Amino acid sequence: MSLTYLDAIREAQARALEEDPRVFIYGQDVGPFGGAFKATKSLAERFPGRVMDAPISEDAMLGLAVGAAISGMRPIIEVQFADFSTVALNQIVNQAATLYWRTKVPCPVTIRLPAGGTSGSGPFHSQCPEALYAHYPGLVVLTPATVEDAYSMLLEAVAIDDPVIFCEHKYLYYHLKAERLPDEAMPVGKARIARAGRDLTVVAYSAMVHEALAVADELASEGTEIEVVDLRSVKPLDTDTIMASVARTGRLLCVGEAWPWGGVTAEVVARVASEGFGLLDAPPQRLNAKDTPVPYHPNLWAAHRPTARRIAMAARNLLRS
Amino acid sequence: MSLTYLDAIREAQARALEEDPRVFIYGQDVGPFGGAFKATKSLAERFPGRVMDAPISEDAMLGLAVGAAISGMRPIIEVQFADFSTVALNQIVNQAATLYWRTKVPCPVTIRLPAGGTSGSGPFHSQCPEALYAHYPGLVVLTPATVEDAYSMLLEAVAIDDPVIFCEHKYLYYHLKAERLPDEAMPVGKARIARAGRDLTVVAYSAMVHEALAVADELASEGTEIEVVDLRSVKPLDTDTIMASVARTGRLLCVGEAWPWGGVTAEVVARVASEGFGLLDAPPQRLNAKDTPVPYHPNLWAAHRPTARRIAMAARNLLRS
Amino acid sequence: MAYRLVEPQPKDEVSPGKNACLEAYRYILLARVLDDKFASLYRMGKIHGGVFLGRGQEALSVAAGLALRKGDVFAPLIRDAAGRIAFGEPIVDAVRTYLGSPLGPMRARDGNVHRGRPESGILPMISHLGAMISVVNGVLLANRMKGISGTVGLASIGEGGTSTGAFHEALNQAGVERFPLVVVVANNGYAYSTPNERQLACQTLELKAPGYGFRSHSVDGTDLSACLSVMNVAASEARAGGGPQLVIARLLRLCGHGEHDDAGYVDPRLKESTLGRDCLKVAEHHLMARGWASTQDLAVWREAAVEEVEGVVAQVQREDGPDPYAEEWRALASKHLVDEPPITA
Amino acid sequence: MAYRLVEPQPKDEVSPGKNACLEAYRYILLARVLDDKFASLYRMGKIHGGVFLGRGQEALSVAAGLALRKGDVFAPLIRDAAGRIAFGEPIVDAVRTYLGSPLGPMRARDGNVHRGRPESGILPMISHLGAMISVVNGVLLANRMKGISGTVGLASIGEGGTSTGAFHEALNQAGVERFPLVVVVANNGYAYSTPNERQLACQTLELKAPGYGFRSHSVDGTDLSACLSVMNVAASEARAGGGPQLVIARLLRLCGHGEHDDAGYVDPRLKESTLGRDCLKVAEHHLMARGWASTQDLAVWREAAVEEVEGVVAQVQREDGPDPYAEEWRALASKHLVDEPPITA
Ligand SMILES: Cc1ncc(C[n+]2csc(CCOP(=O)(O)OP(=O)(O)O)c2C)c(N)n1
Ligand SMILES: Cc1ncc(C[n+]2csc(CCOP(=O)(O)OP(=O)(O)O)c2C)c(N)n1
Ligand SMILES: [Mg+2]
Ligand SMILES: [Mg+2]
Repeated sequence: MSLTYLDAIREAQARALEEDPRVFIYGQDVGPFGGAFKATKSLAERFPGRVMDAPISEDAMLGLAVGAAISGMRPIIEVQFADFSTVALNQIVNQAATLYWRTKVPCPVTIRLPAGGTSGSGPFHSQCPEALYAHYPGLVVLTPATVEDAYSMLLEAVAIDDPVIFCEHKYLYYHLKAERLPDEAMPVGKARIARAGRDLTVVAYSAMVHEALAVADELASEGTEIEVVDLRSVKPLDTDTIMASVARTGRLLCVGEAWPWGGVTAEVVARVASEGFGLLDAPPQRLNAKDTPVPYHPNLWAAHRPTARRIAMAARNLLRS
Repeated sequence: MSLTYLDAIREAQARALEEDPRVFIYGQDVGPFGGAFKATKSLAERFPGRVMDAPISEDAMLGLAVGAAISGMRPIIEVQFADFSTVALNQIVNQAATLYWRTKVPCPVTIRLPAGGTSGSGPFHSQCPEALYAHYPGLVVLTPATVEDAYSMLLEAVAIDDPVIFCEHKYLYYHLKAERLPDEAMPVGKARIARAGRDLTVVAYSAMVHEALAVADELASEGTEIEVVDLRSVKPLDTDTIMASVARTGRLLCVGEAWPWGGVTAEVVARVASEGFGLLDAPPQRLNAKDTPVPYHPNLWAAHRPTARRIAMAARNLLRS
Repeated sequence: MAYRLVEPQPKDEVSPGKNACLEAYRYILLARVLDDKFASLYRMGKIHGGVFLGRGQEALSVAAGLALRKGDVFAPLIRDAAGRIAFGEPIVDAVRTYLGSPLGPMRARDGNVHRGRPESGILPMISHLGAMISVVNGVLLANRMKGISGTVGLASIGEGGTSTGAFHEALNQAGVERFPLVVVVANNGYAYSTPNERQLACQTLELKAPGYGFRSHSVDGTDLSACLSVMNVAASEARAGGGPQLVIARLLRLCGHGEHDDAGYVDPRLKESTLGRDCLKVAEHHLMARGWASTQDLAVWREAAVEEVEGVVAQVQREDGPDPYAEEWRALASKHLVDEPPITA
Repeated sequence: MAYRLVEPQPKDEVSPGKNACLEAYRYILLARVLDDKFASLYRMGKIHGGVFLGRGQEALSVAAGLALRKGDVFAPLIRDAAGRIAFGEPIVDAVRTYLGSPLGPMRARDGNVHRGRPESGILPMISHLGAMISVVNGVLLANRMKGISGTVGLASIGEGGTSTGAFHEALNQAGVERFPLVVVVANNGYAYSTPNERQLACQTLELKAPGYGFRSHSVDGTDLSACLSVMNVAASEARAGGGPQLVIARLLRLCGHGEHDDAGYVDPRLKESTLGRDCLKVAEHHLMARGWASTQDLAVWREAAVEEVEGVVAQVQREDGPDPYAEEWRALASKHLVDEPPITA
């Protein structure tokens, strides 16, 4: 058996539905059709009445999820593309994210956002929303990079008593495979050393972890050891693991697929600079997408986002400094 | 004559309407009533047909602005409170902010967002939206801290060929006064040295500039010279001015009223760490609001946001390190 | 061009009897006295932030609250002091929220009308208009999935709030799911200062109902007795499986948008019309005309209401304000997932 | 319970004559041939991303495009190849956008149906459904403020898109302003896979019109002649100051949501009903029945369309792709305000 990242997401949902009667799924085309990406394929049939098609009403989808969560349910909302969550932002950041703080009533809503760029998808089907949500108090923001994490973190997301933004990367849907699903997993909130190394820490998350790993491979052949930290969750951010890695390597490059102003790379670099200044042997660096919408054409797309080639360039520069 | 920050905003709009027939104002209650804060008082009367009440439809308000801008107009949109712009986010970041990049057609829309905390306003009338918008490509994000800037930057915003997010701080509306409006002004995109000093750079914007200035006063009496940089615009960010200041002082504290994850303080600290690492004599520091919604009660509110007292504490710590 | 809506005759509305009217009247009275007290505290500078009253809209609000039962869910809006009381919200909740007592349901974190107790079926409003309706839908869905039947959800909104995308999406969602939802629109002619003609293009708000598969009801919001019957019919229909219901009331708010506002923009002709009647006075007149209450009764009841309100206010004023140092400053229920950012305020 | 809408008889629709029908037919044909070509390029792996066709919806779309004049503004949606051509969009714009040519209107930055030329009155859609309608309103407001009269705006949308908050806000806004806006809803029974009963609760979409102060029109979207007359009436009414118009068409899409989708969810009974007719075939039948075209004419015209499309595709395929190094990577018109972040990709 070989499972993709997408299969893992489906299996996690199946298991959540199976094990917890409070779980249901709501989103456009998630019912009999199984979702635009088939992440809910056959679930409507297996779990009658618990996997429901929604109208094209993202605001109401999320509002309904909050109401159901208030009543003790554990909704999973699929937004067809992360980019469309902009029209649900208000319910997410002002309704769901503030509920516990205002009322002590927990708001366990899992919001699945198929995110990230794939070639040919263009400005409105490629966005990386993690920074948007992480900035607001009251949300947990997850960015799984592996098949195993897609599975275990989604299961954990459903169990968490707070609203969770689950950024699943569309590029990884079919590109990643694993032999089987994990029985055990690192808890949400802990970053993972995806590869150990002593010369340079590359902090990445989601699809960029794989670009970083490719660079580590490449530079290993040149005798340089790169340590790759996979953040897994961008909020909370596991500063300890990052700092411990920088303590070992003295050098930090943080890579994100999102836009350059603010966001994960700014937060990581700022924290390391503030709290781990003395650990740094060279200026910490960031690599982000360019500050334009995500372009449609593969040539432009490949130049817009960080790639292994550019990460390698940045890494070599940093190693020289 | 003595003019408040709010007066400056009204006068800037009056002048823009006066001088440019393409300018109009659209927003809830901005017409005969003059707006929830009276920022458009008497303008509907002075400029018939050009200052129009909108229905409670922020998405459509912003969509309309884009259409009008496409047709060569220069709309000013007043969103009643910045917090309500969450329901207009999509039109702002996906429609307005991408238009020029997609089509070469400029999109000169000025979006006025009464922002920031005032005591007793609570979670939904106090938010600081600058990071939300600065993260997206295609927007200019302004955060005037003075009466003069409120005036000149709003006038410039209307003249800019791109969508401008104009974050006007509600706390400053009545608290700030100036003798007269400026004839000349620093251009948008340039930060201002609000007070010169050689021991520590405090970077701030909007209402926090005044807290920082108070601290500079206080610490001056102890013999410490704080340089206060008023960012004025958070996107573009005037890295040069910040860096030049840090080069003088060797120490950086960045203060923001917004939430701690990401945002202006992360961006400023990350840039200085990356590009000005060698200038720093101590770890750069940040001070933000707490990571919860903005509380209602004055006691809680005052503890939630950075205040002069806490900035002074952070500054003293940093001066010792 | 004119549209006319042809729909089957509604079920006969039953005129509410003496007890129902008296109960409703006393809630209205209490809400009015409470609101007046908030207004006076506001003028004395004793309230942080704004004060938003329901004056003139209490008959409608109380009828909404009374149409609900335990187990139902209610999403009140800014002018619903009366409905809240009728549904069981103790007035101390309102007072503590306005005065910022940490003992209140919002623990001084949120204020004024932004209060509720989800566990008791009162959803605490966020300010964004329209946003609460789909939340009510979610509670109704949960009930359905849990096999709980016979409950209804009720959401209040002003005519201005009907212009929001959130309103539209939520009504359509309720229509598709045939939720037992009652949406009560108080058309008081203005959204803050904005008159109907800058807000709406429908000839009457009832015309919105068919677009969502809702049944519509109209009522004179100044007439308590009418409000009680219509709200009752609407809630009963929803409860009985008749699908979602839209109640449109005409009335005026007899105060500013908030207490900072003198409402100088309100057309004097509206104030002089029957819409400008004070529902409290209309109700009193009705009670007396029927012989259900005497002038003396009214005076005694008002006295009791004043005493109750003054007592609660006095008590809450003795309560300590919140202690920022005792605050946890944590927005997540999951303690172990709290992000630990560098220094904050 | 049933609602019935009683509205004054519409103006007599004038049946379109020979020339109008022939012109419209040839645009439909061109759009169909173009769409077929995109489908085939997609299958050959020559297109980046998805392909979204208008098959079965061309009669409605072409009628929309033809109802417009120079100076009007059009916000087409995903199934509007025919309307775009009729309104004057050269097919090379479509081909360049699909193939990612930097010479196209979107310069390879955006693709497939996300194209337009605002300066020529074709607004380039963003994907978020409903979001273009208020943009059309803005153009109409600008026209009004500039004293330009007699222009109309037209926005397309699917029945699924009517569930968005953006749709609601924009229609209400147009109603309040009485903009000369025509909103055309293609009710093809499905939004992606979601059938009407999970999308809508109104008995018919026409019932939404009165809630916004719109005049409504109904049309069989498979009948070109009917589409031409109805769209003409709607646009003329708007143009003449009759306020905003809502056109509801019933039809089916005779393809998947995109070319990746086999549309296995479509109810076979719908396909077999008259809604399942191919509007192209219906139009051909009509032309021949009237003696306005012969089988041979049809063959010649198809040949011409194929030649045109093949020629343009061949030409665009010779064009170079975009050069990322020549890109400015700048989202602002104001060069001097571009933020300069540290290293990016
Ligand atoms: C989305 C949104 N936009 C703006 C506001 C600001 N606002 C608060 S109340 C109000 C007027 C509401 O009018 P209406 O719905 O008619 O209720 P009423 O005050 O008349 O009872 C406005 C514009 C808001 N709360 N939410
Ligand atoms: C706000 C938003 N949510 C979701 C989508 C994804 N989406 C694209 S097309 C579509 C279905 C549209 O259905 P309909 O409006 O009926 O048009 P049709 O495809 O049938 O022509 C969906 C859900 C979107 N584009 N925008
Ligand atoms: Mg109102
Ligand atoms: Mg459809």
